[in-house]
Order: sequence, then C-alpha cells, then structure tokens
Amino acid sequence: MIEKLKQDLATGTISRRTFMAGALAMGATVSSASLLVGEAHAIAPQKGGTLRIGFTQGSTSDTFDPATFNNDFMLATGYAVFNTLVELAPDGSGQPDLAESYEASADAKTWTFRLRDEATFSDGKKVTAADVIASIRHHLGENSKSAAKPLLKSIEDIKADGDNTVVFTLTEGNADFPLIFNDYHLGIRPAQADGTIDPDTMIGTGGYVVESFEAGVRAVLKRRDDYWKKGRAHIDRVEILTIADPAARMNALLTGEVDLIDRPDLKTVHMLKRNPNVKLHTQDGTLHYVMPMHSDTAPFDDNNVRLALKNAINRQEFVDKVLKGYGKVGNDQPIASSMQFYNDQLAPRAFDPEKAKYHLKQAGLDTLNVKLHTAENAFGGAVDASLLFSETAKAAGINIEVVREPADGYWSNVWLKKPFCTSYWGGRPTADLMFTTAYAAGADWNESRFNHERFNELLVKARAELDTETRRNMYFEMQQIVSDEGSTIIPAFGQYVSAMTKRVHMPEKVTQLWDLDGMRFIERWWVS
Amino acid sequence: MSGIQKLVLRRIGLGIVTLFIVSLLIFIGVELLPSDLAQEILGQAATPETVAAFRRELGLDQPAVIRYLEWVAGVFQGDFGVSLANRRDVAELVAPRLKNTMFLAGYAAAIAVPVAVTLGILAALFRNSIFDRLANVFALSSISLPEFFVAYVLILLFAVNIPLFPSLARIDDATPFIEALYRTFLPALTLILVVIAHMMRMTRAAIINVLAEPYIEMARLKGVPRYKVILRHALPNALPPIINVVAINLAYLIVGVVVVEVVFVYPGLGQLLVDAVAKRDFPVVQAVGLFFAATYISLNILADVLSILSNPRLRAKA
Amino acid sequence: MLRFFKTTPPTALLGLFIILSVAIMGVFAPFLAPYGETEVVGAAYMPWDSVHLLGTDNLGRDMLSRVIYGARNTVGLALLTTAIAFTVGATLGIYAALKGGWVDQVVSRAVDVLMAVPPLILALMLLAIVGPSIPNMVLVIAVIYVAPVFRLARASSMNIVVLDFVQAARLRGEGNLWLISREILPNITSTLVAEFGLRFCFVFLFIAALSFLGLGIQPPTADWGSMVKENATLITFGDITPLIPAAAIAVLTIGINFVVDWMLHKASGLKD
Amino acid sequence: MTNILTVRDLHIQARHKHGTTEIVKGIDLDLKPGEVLGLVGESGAGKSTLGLAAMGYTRDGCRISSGSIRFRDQELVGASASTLRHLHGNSIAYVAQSAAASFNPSHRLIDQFTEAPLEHGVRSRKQAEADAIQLYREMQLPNPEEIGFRYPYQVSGGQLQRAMTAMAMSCKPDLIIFDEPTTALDVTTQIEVLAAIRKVVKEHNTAAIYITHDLAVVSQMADRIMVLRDGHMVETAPTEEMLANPKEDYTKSLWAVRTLHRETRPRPEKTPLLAIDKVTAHYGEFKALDSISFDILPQRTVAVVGESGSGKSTLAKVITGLLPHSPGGEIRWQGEALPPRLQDRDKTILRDVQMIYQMPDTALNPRHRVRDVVGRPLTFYLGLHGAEKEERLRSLMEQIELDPDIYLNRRITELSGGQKQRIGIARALAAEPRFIICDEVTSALDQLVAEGILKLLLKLQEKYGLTYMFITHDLATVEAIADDVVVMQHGKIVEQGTRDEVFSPPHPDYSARLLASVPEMDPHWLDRVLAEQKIDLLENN
Repeated sequence: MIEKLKQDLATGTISRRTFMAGALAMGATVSSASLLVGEAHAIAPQKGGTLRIGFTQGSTSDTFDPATFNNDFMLATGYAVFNTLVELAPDGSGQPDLAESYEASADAKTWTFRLRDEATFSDGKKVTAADVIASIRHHLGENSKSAAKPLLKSIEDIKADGDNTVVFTLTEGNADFPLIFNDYHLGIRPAQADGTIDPDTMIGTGGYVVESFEAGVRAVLKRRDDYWKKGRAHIDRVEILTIADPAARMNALLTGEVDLIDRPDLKTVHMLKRNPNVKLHTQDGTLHYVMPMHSDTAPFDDNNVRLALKNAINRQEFVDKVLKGYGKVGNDQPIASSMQFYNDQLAPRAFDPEKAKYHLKQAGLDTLNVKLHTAENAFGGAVDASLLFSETAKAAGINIEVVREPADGYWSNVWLKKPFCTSYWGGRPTADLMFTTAYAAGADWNESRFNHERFNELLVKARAELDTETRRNMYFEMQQIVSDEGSTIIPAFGQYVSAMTKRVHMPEKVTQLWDLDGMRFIERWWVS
Repeated sequence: MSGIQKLVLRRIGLGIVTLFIVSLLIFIGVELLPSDLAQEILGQAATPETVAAFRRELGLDQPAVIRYLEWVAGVFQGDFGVSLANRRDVAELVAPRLKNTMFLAGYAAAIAVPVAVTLGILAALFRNSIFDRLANVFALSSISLPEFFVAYVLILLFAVNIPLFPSLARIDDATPFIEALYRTFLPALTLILVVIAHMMRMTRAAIINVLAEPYIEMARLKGVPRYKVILRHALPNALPPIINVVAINLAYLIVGVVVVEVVFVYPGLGQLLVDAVAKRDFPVVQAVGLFFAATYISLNILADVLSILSNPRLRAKA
Repeated sequence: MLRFFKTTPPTALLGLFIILSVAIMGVFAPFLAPYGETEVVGAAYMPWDSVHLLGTDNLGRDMLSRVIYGARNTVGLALLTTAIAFTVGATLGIYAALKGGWVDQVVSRAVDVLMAVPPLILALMLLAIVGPSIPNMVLVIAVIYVAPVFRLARASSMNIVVLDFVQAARLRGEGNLWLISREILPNITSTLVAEFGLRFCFVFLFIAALSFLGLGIQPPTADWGSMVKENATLITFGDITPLIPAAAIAVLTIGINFVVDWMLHKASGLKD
Repeated sequence: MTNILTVRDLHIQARHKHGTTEIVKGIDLDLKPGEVLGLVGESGAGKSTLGLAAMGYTRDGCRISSGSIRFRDQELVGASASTLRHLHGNSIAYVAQSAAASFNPSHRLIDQFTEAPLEHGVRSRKQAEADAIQLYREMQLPNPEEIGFRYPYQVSGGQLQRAMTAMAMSCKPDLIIFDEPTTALDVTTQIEVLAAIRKVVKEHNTAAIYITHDLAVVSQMADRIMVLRDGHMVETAPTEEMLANPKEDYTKSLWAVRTLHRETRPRPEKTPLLAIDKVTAHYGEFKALDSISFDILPQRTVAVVGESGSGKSTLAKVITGLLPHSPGGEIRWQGEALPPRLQDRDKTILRDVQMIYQMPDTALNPRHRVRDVVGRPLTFYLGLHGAEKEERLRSLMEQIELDPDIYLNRRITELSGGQKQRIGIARALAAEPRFIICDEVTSALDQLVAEGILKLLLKLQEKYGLTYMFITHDLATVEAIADDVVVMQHGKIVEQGTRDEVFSPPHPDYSARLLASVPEMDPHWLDRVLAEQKIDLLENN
C-alpha cells in the first residue's frame, strides 16, 4: 500500500496532501511518510552565512516563557531554539519533529508519541519523555497563564511509557491532535527535578543557541554544530532586530543593514520591488479578517439581518484598499484555501445591496442601525475598513455607525464584549482547531457567540473521524453552515508580504500558516 | 554652610517631594489605564482564566494601595522592584538603556549646545544681516519639521543616497566608543537639528535684550570693539536665560527622544517607557518616569545654580 | 492702508499673507477643495497633472484637497489647543503673580510636578486613560502646555504687578477679575502672543509626534502631521509627496514666527 | 587757543514709526581745551543727543544728517568706525547719568577701569591698575586700594558715580562728556560727587561738556552755559553773565521757576484728619518704620522729607494699607482706627484716600486711554455712566487744564510726562477724595512742568478743601507747597513741625546737612559750602 502511494506521488497522480492523509489514515508511522517527501523533492540549500532580520514586532516585555509568546520576534526565536513534537509541513499536514513517530488508537482518543533517540538539548542532555511532559504541563493546570491552555483542553492525561514514549489520553477523539503540537507555545524544554520546566530557560533542542537576547531590541542566535536534525539550520548566525517603524524597516533593508524584513509598508511595496537587490515574498495563508456579531443579541439574532450585512459589504474594495491588493476575498467562513478541507464549492458572496435589502425586508425591517466597534490595532486598516463598510452599506439602507475604540485595551474591553466589532485571526493549522477555537458553542473565543446544533454535532464527529472522505464532507457542510448561517462577516483573507535581499533563499514550497514559512524560516531557509 | 549649599539642599528637598508626587501620579495613572499587564501580554489570546492566573502570579490581585506602598518601601531601600513583564530586576533592565540614552543625549548636546550658542552670538552680533536672517529661517524651518521627518530625510540623504552612515543606530556594550559615535551619528544629527533652533533663538534674543542696557553703550563709548562688547559685556549678563534654555533642551534630549529611538531603532529609555506604559508594567514605568522627572528637576536646579553663579550679586547673596 | 504696506517689513507681510491664506483655506475648505476630504477619486499615487494638481495619495485621494482640508483640521485643532492652554495658563499665571503667597506656591509647585513628567509620556498615559478621541487629545495637550504658559505668564506678570498702576487699581479696591483682565493682561499680551506663535508650532509638532505613535488625529481625517507620517516611507524613494504637507507645516510656522517677530519688535519699539 | 571741539550747523534726525524728526537743528558749538561747557535744557531739548554727537556717536535710530563735528583736527561726521573707536575712551570719554546701570554688573570696577587703557594700548595692566587707585583716591573714594576689586552692586550710588568719573579719566582724555551725572542721586550725595568731579577736571585740565537740567548744579560746574530748547540753541554766555543777566525770555522763565513759595498759614487747632500713632512696619525682618507718630490736619499739606531709604515711601504704603503695619501702633482716620489691611477697609475709606505717584510712566496703565483711566473711579465709586459720566470726565479734564476734546480719547502712551501726571491727578480727583498722598509727584518732571503741577495742586486744594501728604526729597517743593514738614531718616522721624519751624535754625544734624546740600543758583555756592566745611565729604556713605 505504501509503495503504491509513493508511486502515485512521484507520478503526480495524487496530491501530497492525499498521500499524507492516506498514510495517516492507515495508521502508518508518520516519520517514514515525511522522509518520502524529502526524497521526492530534492533541494540544495547552502551552509553558512549570517541572516539579519528586521521584525515589526518584539517588545521590551518579551520573555522566554513560552506561555507568554505572542509576537513574531519570539515565535521565530522560539522555533529556532526549541523544537516541537510535530511541525507543520508546507502542504498543511503534520510532520514529526521531536517525535520520531506518532499513532492514534482507533477512536483517536489515545495518542502515542515516540521520541527521537538522537535529539539532544544544547547542553548535551538527551530528550526524554519527562521533558515533554513537563513542557506540556507548563501550559495546563489552574495556575497556567498560557495562551495554549485552550488548545490542550481535551488532554485528560499524559504518561510516560518508558524514557522514550509519551502517551496522551484525550477526553474525546481528535484526528488532528498531533497538529496541535506545531504550536509555538509548545516547544520542548528540559524538565527540572520537580517535573516542571524553568520558564526562562534558553536551553532547547533546536538548531540554534542564544548568544544574546535583549527583549524588544535584538536577539543573536548561533547555529549548533551538533544539531541532531539533518538538512536543517543552514545559516551560521542569525540576528533578529525589532524595527517597529515601517520606514526604518524599509531603509534598513535598502541600506543593507538587514537582509529580511516582515510587513513592508504596503503603500510603497511597488517601489521597493524596483530595487534590483530586493525580492518580495508573498504568501497566502490562514490570516483572515473578521467582523463578529453576537448571534444572541438583537438585531444579530436574526439570520436575515446577518445575511443583509454580509451582502452589504464590498469585499473586493476591502482587498483593494485595505489590503492594498495583498489578499483574497473571503466567504464568511474561516477555512483558508490552502487548508486541507477547504470547501472550494462555496459560491463567492458578491456585494449586492438589493439582496441585502431583501434580507432586511425578510427580517421585517426597512432600515437597520448598528454600531461597529473598531480600533486601529484590531488589524492594520481596521478603521478604514469599517468606514468603507459604513459607506457601502448605506446603499442597502443600513446605517453603520463606526465607533472608534481606544487601541489600548481593545482586546480586553471591546473584543468579545461588544456585539459587533472588528478582529482578525492568524489562523489555525486545521479546520478543527479553527472551528473549535472560535465557532464551537461555549468556546472562550467564540467571538460571535455562535451556537448551531448541527454544526456543534458535526464538529465533534469530524474531529474523531479518521476517514478522510467522510471528514471532508463534514467540514464542507460546516463551512456551508458558517458561511450562510454564521454570525461572522469574513470579508477577506490576507496575504503575508515580506521583503528580502536576493541572497536569502527558501525552499520551493513553504508552510502557509502564519508568516515566513510558518515562522520556522530560520532553520529552513538559507543565505548565499 | 554657604548660601548656595543651602539653596541647593532646599531645592533638592523640594525636588524629592515633587518626585514623590510624580510617582503617586504615575501610579494612579497606571491604575486608571484600561486593562492591565496580564491582559496586555496575553492580548487577543487572553481568557478570563489565564488572565486571572497571570494576575495572581504578578500579584496584581493585591489592592492598589498595598502594591504602591510595597513599591515605595522598596525604593527607600534602593530596590526598584522587578519588571512585571519579565521578572527582571528593574535597575538591571533600565541601566543599559539609561547608558544609551545618556550617550545619545550627551553626543547631541556636545555638538548642539556650542554650535547653537555660537550661532546665536553671531546672529546677535550681525543683527539684521543676511546671516542673521538666514539663520533665523533655518532655525524656524528646523523646528517646524516633525522630528521623524527630519530623520527620514537624513536617512535618505546620508544612508540611502550617499551611504555614509548606517540607517540603524545599533550599539551595545561591546561597541567601541568611536564606532558608537559613527553609528549614532544620524540620530544625533536629527536631535541636534531639532534642538539647535530653540537655543539659538533664545541666545540671540537674550543677548539682544542685554544690548539695550546702558553699560553696553558705555562699553562701546570706551572704544571696545563690537565683538568684545558682545562677548565680554553682553554674554555674561545674558547667561541666565541661555542656561535655562540649554537646560530645557538637555532635558528634552534625555526625555523626549522616543520618536528618534523608534526611527533609528536605538535602544533607549523612551522606547522602554512607551512599551512599559503599553504593557502596564508599573515598576518599569515608575522607574523610568521617576528618572525622567529627576533629570528634569536636577537640570532645573543646576540651571538655577549656574544662573546664580553667573551673577556676582546673587552669587554673594547666596 | 497703503501706509501699512509701506511701514510693515516684507517678512511680516509675507507672514500675514501665509496666515491669511491658511485661514481662508481652512474656513472655506469645502468650497476651495476640488474633491472631498476622504473621497477616493483615483488610483493610488497618481502623478501631478491638470486634474489632480498635486497627484493622489496612498488611497487615491486628491492630495490638493487633503492639504486644503488639512489646513482646517490641523490648524484648527492646534489653534484650539493652544488657545485653551493659553486661557488657562495665562489666567492662572497672572493670578498667582497677583496673589503671591501660598496661592502662588501651591499653583507653582503643581506646575512643577506637571512639568517634571515628560510630556509625551503624560500624553500617552492620559490618552490611554481617556481614550484617543480628538476632543480628548486637544484637552490633554492643552493640559500639558498649561505649565509652560503658566510660568511665562507668571514671570511676565511679576514685572507688572509691582507697577504703580496695578497698585492704584488695588487701592481703588478693584477685584481680581478687573486686575487680571484689564490691568495686567493687556501689558503682557505681546509676550504671550510671541509665545503663542512658538507654542502653536510645538502643539502642531506634538500632534504630529502623537500621530507617529498612533495616538494623534486618526485617519481618515486629513491633518498635515499624519499626512507626512502616512506617506513618509515615500521619502526613501525620493518621492516628494510627503514634502507637501511637511512644507505646509514649515511655511506656516515660518509665517507665524515672522509675524510674531514683527509684533515683538513693534511692542518693544513702543516701550522706547 | 585752538578749539578742542568745533561743531558747525549740526543736524540730527531721529527715526520713528511715522517717519523722521529733527531733534538737533543746526547747533554751533566751540570748546577750548580745559573749558567746561554746561548744556542746559528741559527733556527733549536735544542736550544728550548733542553731547553724544560730540563723540561722533548717535544712538540707534538717530543719525547725523548734516553738519560738522571736529575733534581737534579730526572730522567725526562720517569718520570710520575704527577711527571713532580709537578716540572713544581714549581721547573722549563719557560719564553716564546712572552709574548703577552703566557699570556692567558682571565685572569688577577695576576691570572695567582698565578695559579702555588696555584696549587702546596706552597702559599696561599694572600701570592701569595703579592709575585706577590713584584716581579713586583723587575722587575721594573710601579705600581706594581696595574698592576697585568690588562688583558694582557692592558700591553705593554716589561712589559708583565717582568711580565712573575715574573710569572716564583712565586714558587721561582731553574731553569728557558728563550726561546728568548727579540727577539720580540724593542731595547730600550729589554735593560730594560734584565736588569730586570739579576737582579732578580742574586738576587734569580736561575739557568737559556737562549736561544737566539743574541750573544750580550747572552753575557750580561750568565756565560757560549753553541753553537748548527743541534742538535749537537759545543762548550761550559765561556762567556768571548768564545767571546775572539772561537775555532770552525762555532762559528767564527757567530761572524763575524756583520762586514759588507758599504763604505761611497758621496751624489751626482742629482734630487731625489722619493721625499716625506709634506706627512700626517691617519688610520681613527689616524694620522700615520705627514708631512713627504725627498728625495730618484737615486742608493742610504735610511734606514728608527724606532721602532714599528713609522710609517715606513705606509710610505711604502703610497709610494706604498695602503694607499692614505691625501690631502696637495705630492709624486713625477722623479719630477712628483704620484696619491695617487694605482688604479690610471699606470702599468709602478707599475713596477718601487717593494717591498720586512719582513716575507718571508707570502710574497709568500704558494700554488704556485717558477716558478709561479717569472714568474708572467715576464708575467704580460713584456709579456714573453715560452722559453723566461724560460730563464729569470733561469737567475733570478742564480742572487739570487739558482740553477734553483733544485728550479724552488719547492713549496714555501718546502723552508727555507732565500730561500723564495731570491725568494721575484727575484720576485721584475723580474719586472726590478728602486726602491725597503725593509720592514725589514732581521729581521725574522738568522744572517748568513741575511748577505747573504744583500750582494745579495748590489750586485744587483751595477749591475742594483737600488735605495733602507730600512725600519728597526736594526742599524746593517743600518750600513751594508745604504747611507742615516731617523729616525722616532711617525709618525714624528726625524733626517735625511747621515749615517755618523746620526751616529755621537750630536744626538737628541731619536736617542741617540736608538743608545745606541743596544747591543754590550761585556759582560760588559749592566753594562756600565746602569752605564752611558744613559737609563732611569723606566716609559718609
């Protein structure tokens, strides 16, 4: 069976995704599957050199405590210094990292991860099950402040099975469970004697060690010569800087102070492109912009009102003006086209004031007055986007009053609290995680207070379903439900844009989650 | 104890009281800010549960008064506490940035003050000449442009078009002094351009003001050349306002350079303070805020003392 | 009228002309601007041509119209802010000088405290507390600038309160309001006006700096400071679009200061 | 003998906002070596401008439009800046009116003394310092070896004025311009300075131009007097001749000023309007008034006489309540004790006690119009408005002899000093008071103008039965207006009584010295006084 799949992959008759899914479904150990991929796509990275990075984010309050990782600076540093059990491959599937292999029980409730023998921490210690358990437990328990806590909610028990094997018992079946471990919070750190980790430790299993770290300013990473993972960590030395000002970031790239910057000012990207030494990297991803409405609060409790609003927004304008063309129109559902179970059959929803009016009438309304709460930091251009929405909605007889909230405290005082606001999602690696996080009834971050019986039922079923076809059908239906009956307007998916000098190289395919190869570019890319 | 010492001691005492009130104000300010460190750090990722856990860990569940008193008690023992955000000792966190801030301020001041005073004297000497008018227009233009704009233009000119200087002012402990001067040249130049105009105009105005005094006419009628009249007779008596404006600008160079820090990615105190305010990291806000206030107060005391010393009458009286 | 043009120095005339132009631009913006303030009329960054005299900005809005509306917003707000700071600061300053004693001590110490907190930080905190709306921004900046205005007003009033005519008014039994507004204020007006010119420019720049840190006047309102910031990255590519609002700020500042210099000169001339 | 200074047909223009005015209009002047010329005139006569022009110097805004000024053989009009600079301080020196303002406060006296000799290269520092000590001695300064090392603020006004004369002599110039060098001084100080100046100028045979408005002073100092008016020369003659026999009417009128004299009125037995009873006042620790007691009788004029620092102005402040007196004493108004603090007094008292000030420039708010200044008490005290107020305004203007049609709408800044003082009187009068305190009301005015003001005050006193308290240092004013006199020194009353009592011997020491120091219009007065040794010239400062 494996042989057959391998052949199909090579000849291109099946997509890589199908292959992985198929292999996983058969309970195959995933390690061998990913090796196959490595063989199939020969790449020729170069060793050595220095990479200097200018990041928008990074704060003086940053720490190495994985529970508080919340910006690109720490994500990239974290992925370079620590390994996770599983990493997300460019095709959106999981791929073993510190785990050599993993397998599920038939009900997908028990998962067994076998650790690599060769993996060592930078202090030379071998990675053991105890390290994994301590690292995961850091995010669990009543006193954990970790943002990863909700991800790991379904874990009932973690046990070591010998030094080398960790067994997770879940409260319910979850076919995507391994992919959770790609999360940047879940890098493995050495356990201390008392079974906890030192939250500030910089000792990891990754390809780089920290030479210096100044929060919010810069980090210097040095390659580990004894890195256990082969074919990774090509660059000798990496320097990460926080350059919050867009113009400064751009100047730094142009003057050769740095080799790579994230989020160049979209206004001037077209000019940046003219520079012969600079290349742009755009990456579709899971990033999407949302305007959640509380589905339990009038007038949003009427689906006709929600549909009216969904038809009253000009999505193309959103992409053109707010995203400066770096994005794709969305269809009011959060699954990105790069993801495994993306429903490509949903007809795109066009800007249609007449239809909006029709829905209003169905709701028994002539006009609609609502307040849309927003702030500059809801996402870049959120205020502009809201104002544009307000303008176009007038054509449908909908008056949207844009309420600009203070950026400070927006996430604590407005988001989840106001019935109609703006927000965004960087995305989740799987459809299940995305839905579970933001659409499942009772989820902490169910920003639209969405509660749909059929959807809730499908979510649980699909999670534990190991048959890909059945799963696909379930996820397709869920996307349909969210799009048509959901309480979230999703006007667009964004693209990540980064700019770099031509000496920076990357593999042919990169991971589509978050920016810069799933933020794992430091160990995956190389310089010439 | 001489009068000057008494005066300085009294002013220092008053300054300490002021500092205390400032610290109380900052604390109340931080308390009044919407949301707190736990929510800010966790951001969108915050859930009520994680926020509560974080608050417990940070001690934010304690009443405000207790937290403030504990902090004050710490300060009296020379302990500025630890950053809520990363549990590092505040003093240790602030020290390297303080050094950077002082370095840049000193660098800019070392050039700006003599140049501004000289230009001001020249403008007063050649009052209403072409030079004076040009200097005036230059001064007005440089204060009328936003700092970040000046910075961008300088980067364009001296880093992009003619690559003489780096566009990022990256220095650390290991950077040799000369190298540090080179790397921070553009931010220093930006600051120089920003502060020079004010000092120059005030120097000119102060000297011209003194020129109306009878003793200036007397000096001229003694046959003293014009430049000596300015230097020997006008300047010493124009010193107090000049000292004052220099002090104000020195204070600005230390406390007001956030924007320049951002543009040149220079790790100074301003950026730390802005971040700390954004993150509600109270001990850091307090430490930096107090340092800034102390800078302002001590520069003021220094300016007063120097003004007094520059006047023989006050000098003897004090 | 003719004599006015003859006796007024050319720099002051130029300054007056600039201020008048900006004022007219501000007041009659809706009639002067070819397009709306936030109206999107074309592609982004269109070059200068006969339709869009100064081209378009990053969102395809007419640059000329934005500059004209910017006069209204920027100058209007800066003026309002400065006016509030001066009304409060000058009244307090004169009052403190007039009363002396503990009133003076209390207000002066309070102002010391206010001045000891770095202005940008004070603004950041206050705005975070009250929310960065335009009225709040105006008030917060006004509060910050009350301190220096207070000091100046107090210092200049100190020279006036000792004069005989103030004593005469006191002996007559006049109240504080009369003493402040009729006896002292008219005599420190020129000093205050000169300071007003400079403070006005500082307020301008302060608003621009706040915009830079994301707390100033928020888009899509056209204000010169934010317009410089929004388009600032273009400078790197030698595009002069951001120079237009920057030049507008600079020209206005210079114009105001020309007039202020002239007024000061006139005031000092009267003393002789 | 050839002239040291020859001025021919000199015209000087001043620029102002409405164009230019000629302030010196064709003056000729000759000065022989060693001669002292007195330039006399009222303010605005152009005497200071002419004096400075003799150095080839004009102040900002002025320029020599035509004429010639020759210093020896050197033409100064149109001479280069370096030529002039070479002469200034070296061959021609200047002594300014206010020595306190004309010494640079930042430098020691001796450094300012040596500046000119060093600048002109005529002395080494050592020599110049030795010269300084010598000249200080000649100028009869105390501690001549040490005084040069003091800063200006450490030296009294009279000493500073002498030090400035010494400084002018530092290069042994041929000509010195004295610009009102004693005007700012008290009389007892003035006499010392006059004596010292005269001595030094004579001994060094230096030519001098002595500018003053005080005829008595100039008659002591000058060999020849030139009278100026509005930029013209009125007449010139040797001093004795000029005093004995002035030719021009204007000169005669100047001479006549000092003749005003009040008839002696018997002291009536009435209850005092204002009684000062053992009043003591402090500025902080400093005791400014020490148990002062005297009465002011209704409709009389009391002159309070004393030099600067005697406490006479403090007395005015205490009476008005601006400076509350210390507990113990009492001020009674018509027999009733007045509250010490201004705030505690009621409006009728405030209205009854008015004040006229010394400096007309600061007494009236320069931003107001005449109408505002005079009209305010009418509204404030009497509640007058509209036509009624207008009528009162006009009648008040007529009382002070200013045409209401012309002056009522003028700005204060558009008035002359005398006019301002009249407005000050009108303002006091408007309140319809009973008692007016006149604080040195004539000391800042020219003599003719001062006389006019005094006459006006006398007239008003007659008409309205006013009571005056005159604070003054000028005995001529006392002579002119006072019924009773109080002499003060160091915050204490030295002598009091009717004018005739106080002015006739025997005197206490201080009164005697004060009276003897008042210059008289006799060229030999100074010699006489010095000869009589009434005044101890050394060490009385």
